[in-house]
Amino acid sequence: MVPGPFGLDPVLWAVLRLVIAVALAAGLVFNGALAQIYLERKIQAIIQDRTGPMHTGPYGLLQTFADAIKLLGKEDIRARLTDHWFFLAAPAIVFAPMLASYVVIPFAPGVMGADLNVGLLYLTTLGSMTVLGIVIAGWASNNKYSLIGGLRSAGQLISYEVPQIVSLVTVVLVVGSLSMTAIVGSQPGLQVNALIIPLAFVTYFIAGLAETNRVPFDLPEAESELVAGFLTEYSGMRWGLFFVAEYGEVTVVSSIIATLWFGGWHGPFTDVHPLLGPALGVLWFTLKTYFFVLVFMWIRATLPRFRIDQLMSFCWKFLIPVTLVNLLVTAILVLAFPTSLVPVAIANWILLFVFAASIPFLQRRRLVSLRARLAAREHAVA
Amino acid sequence: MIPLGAFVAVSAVLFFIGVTGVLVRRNAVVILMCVELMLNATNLALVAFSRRGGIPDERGSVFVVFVFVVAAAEVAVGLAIILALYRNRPTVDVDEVHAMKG
Amino acid sequence: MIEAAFFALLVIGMVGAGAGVVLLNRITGAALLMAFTFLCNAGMFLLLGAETIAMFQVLIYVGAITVLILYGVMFTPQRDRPYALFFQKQTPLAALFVAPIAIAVAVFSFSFRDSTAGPKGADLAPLATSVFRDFAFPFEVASVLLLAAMVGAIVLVKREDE
Amino acid sequence: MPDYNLSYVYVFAFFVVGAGIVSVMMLLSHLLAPFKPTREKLRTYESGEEPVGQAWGRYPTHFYVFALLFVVFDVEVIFLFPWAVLFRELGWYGLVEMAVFIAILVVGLFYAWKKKALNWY
Repeated sequence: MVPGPFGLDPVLWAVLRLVIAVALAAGLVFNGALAQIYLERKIQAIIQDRTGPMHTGPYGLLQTFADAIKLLGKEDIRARLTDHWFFLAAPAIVFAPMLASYVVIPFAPGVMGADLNVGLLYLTTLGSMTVLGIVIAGWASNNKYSLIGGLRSAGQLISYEVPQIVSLVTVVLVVGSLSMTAIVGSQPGLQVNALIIPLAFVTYFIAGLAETNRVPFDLPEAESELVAGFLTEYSGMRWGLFFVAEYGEVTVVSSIIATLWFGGWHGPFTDVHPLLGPALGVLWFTLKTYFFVLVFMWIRATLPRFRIDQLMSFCWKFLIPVTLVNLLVTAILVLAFPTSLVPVAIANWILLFVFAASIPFLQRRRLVSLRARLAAREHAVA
Repeated sequence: MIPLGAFVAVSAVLFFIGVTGVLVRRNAVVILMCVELMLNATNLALVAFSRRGGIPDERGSVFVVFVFVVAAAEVAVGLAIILALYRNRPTVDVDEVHAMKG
Repeated sequence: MIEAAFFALLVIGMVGAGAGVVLLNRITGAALLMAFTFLCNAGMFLLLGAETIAMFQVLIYVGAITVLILYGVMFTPQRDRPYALFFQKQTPLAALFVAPIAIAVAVFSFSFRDSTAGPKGADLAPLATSVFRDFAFPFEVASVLLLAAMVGAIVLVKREDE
Repeated sequence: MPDYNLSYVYVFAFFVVGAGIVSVMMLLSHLLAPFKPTREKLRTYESGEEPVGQAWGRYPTHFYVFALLFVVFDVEVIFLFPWAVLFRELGWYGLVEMAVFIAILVVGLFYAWKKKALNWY
């Protein structure tokens, strides 16, 4: 038992710390969702040369609060043909693992729920549970759009989970630990993992976009073909919970990126004062995380959506082989040069450039084969 | 500290729930679920003995990892068979499927 | 004390949900309860101090196998069957055979005693050394098994018209 | 930092609170929101068309192929994590083992590719 601050009783402190951690995480999820919805609308507006929400409060700041209250007051409709068990369980199955991810997110030294020995494995495990909720939601609605949206979404989530996890394993390979604190500790100063294994970062980022159903991978919610995908039959607060969970998921993925590749809480002035240091650490960590949240939003405003077959073949025929090759190359170099990470970094940067350069080439090949197929079909018709 | 016997007893109860399910249910998918329950029960017993048994030994846990592999392969192939059967005749009732009866 | 409370919760969850899988007519409910049983089993592993195995349990069973089974549930819809038709005809006979063995085994399992060696630490490192040193050959065979399962299932599922 | 043995109490508490938040939100919405069901409201939404039949029916099983491949690669992952952590101790021997393992699975991926099972139609 660890004695608490201000001479608190250890047992009391253990309980109190748990309550504080849970309350903080829940508050963070809901405030984060509110803030991110506002940010998302504003950033989209700025990029598209509009003003965005302006009327409720100064600069429309209270708009999302108004929306949240409206959601609570909306009628909760459950269509007659839905499957009762699944329909009820789906929001909880998506929401609870997302909240539980916050246990291991390292905000600053000592400022985290619990430093599990298998922290990273724990995060991937929780990520894999989301699929269940989405399949269940899609199927329970008994709606053709929902079902296809749910199936597509499941296909997408399970496919992109493989490159995502392999990218994480590449980091574990270099760092040699699954504990989030140890991973942050291994990147002092400017020696961040993003410089050592950039290709793993890029592949994780792409897979993370797909895992959180963000543009350009938001096919389950492709409104032009599927109305709202698996969310079609959901209304009111049930829908709101899915939405909150999605934004929470984005924050979790961004904070994983910040922790694993960008040094987590490390930043200038963190060792000036025993109390001020952790506070600054939290600040640096939040800034890094929100930078990636903003990048997600920027991408949403910029890129068009993939088609489902492109999405799946991109994952299985390109991303997974690339991540596996990257893993093996990194492993060989780490073993061959046990004292220095420079060869790993050089190889990874080269691989990254090859990766980026091969995409236009692959696109051209794809286009050529597509044209050939079209020509053959026209020939057959004529 | 929970005694080892309690874990093994829970594992036994779960195993026999699975056995009962396999014996009494008609739906092939549910039978597959019950097989999974049985595998889970064995996993629990293996881990319990590996962590707390007479001579603690990590090899019990290694066995569990291989059980995961076998379970994944088994579900994949089992469901593929069920789907193939269902395509020929839309039923998953094991009492009605006599296709293998030569 | 806190351990005993968690153990009791997990036992209730596991046995209750397991019984639900067998007894529920509604197959979607059975699938959900099966996933819940898997989660409770992961909790049991945590109580035993095997955290890596617990994570693998959730990753494989809840994240992958449950999804597969849900696909099976979705692709083989059944018209609503009367409750009488959901058990096999030989149910009483099966129950008669299983019940005595189950009770005997459950009572017998209480006779196992803990080892006198103290609690052990994390299980990831010994697990990895065991798998990659002592069980190198089974490990490679596992990959062949997975390959066989993959090929076989693809052949079974693939439509003939392509 | 608290006692390590208490870590998983946090995990449990977060799960319970997550489920609790969902229930409380549903309850709040139940108390605040109006509830006036009509026949039209409870009908499945299909862009204003009359829905024909149920959505539950037979579905093309090729969705299943992706789930299958995923399960196989997920099983690979449970070996990758311990290997990556103990990678330096296991040395070249472990690396060769893992390379062979991955190679055999990639053969399966390649088979699916050639069988056109990776196409989503």
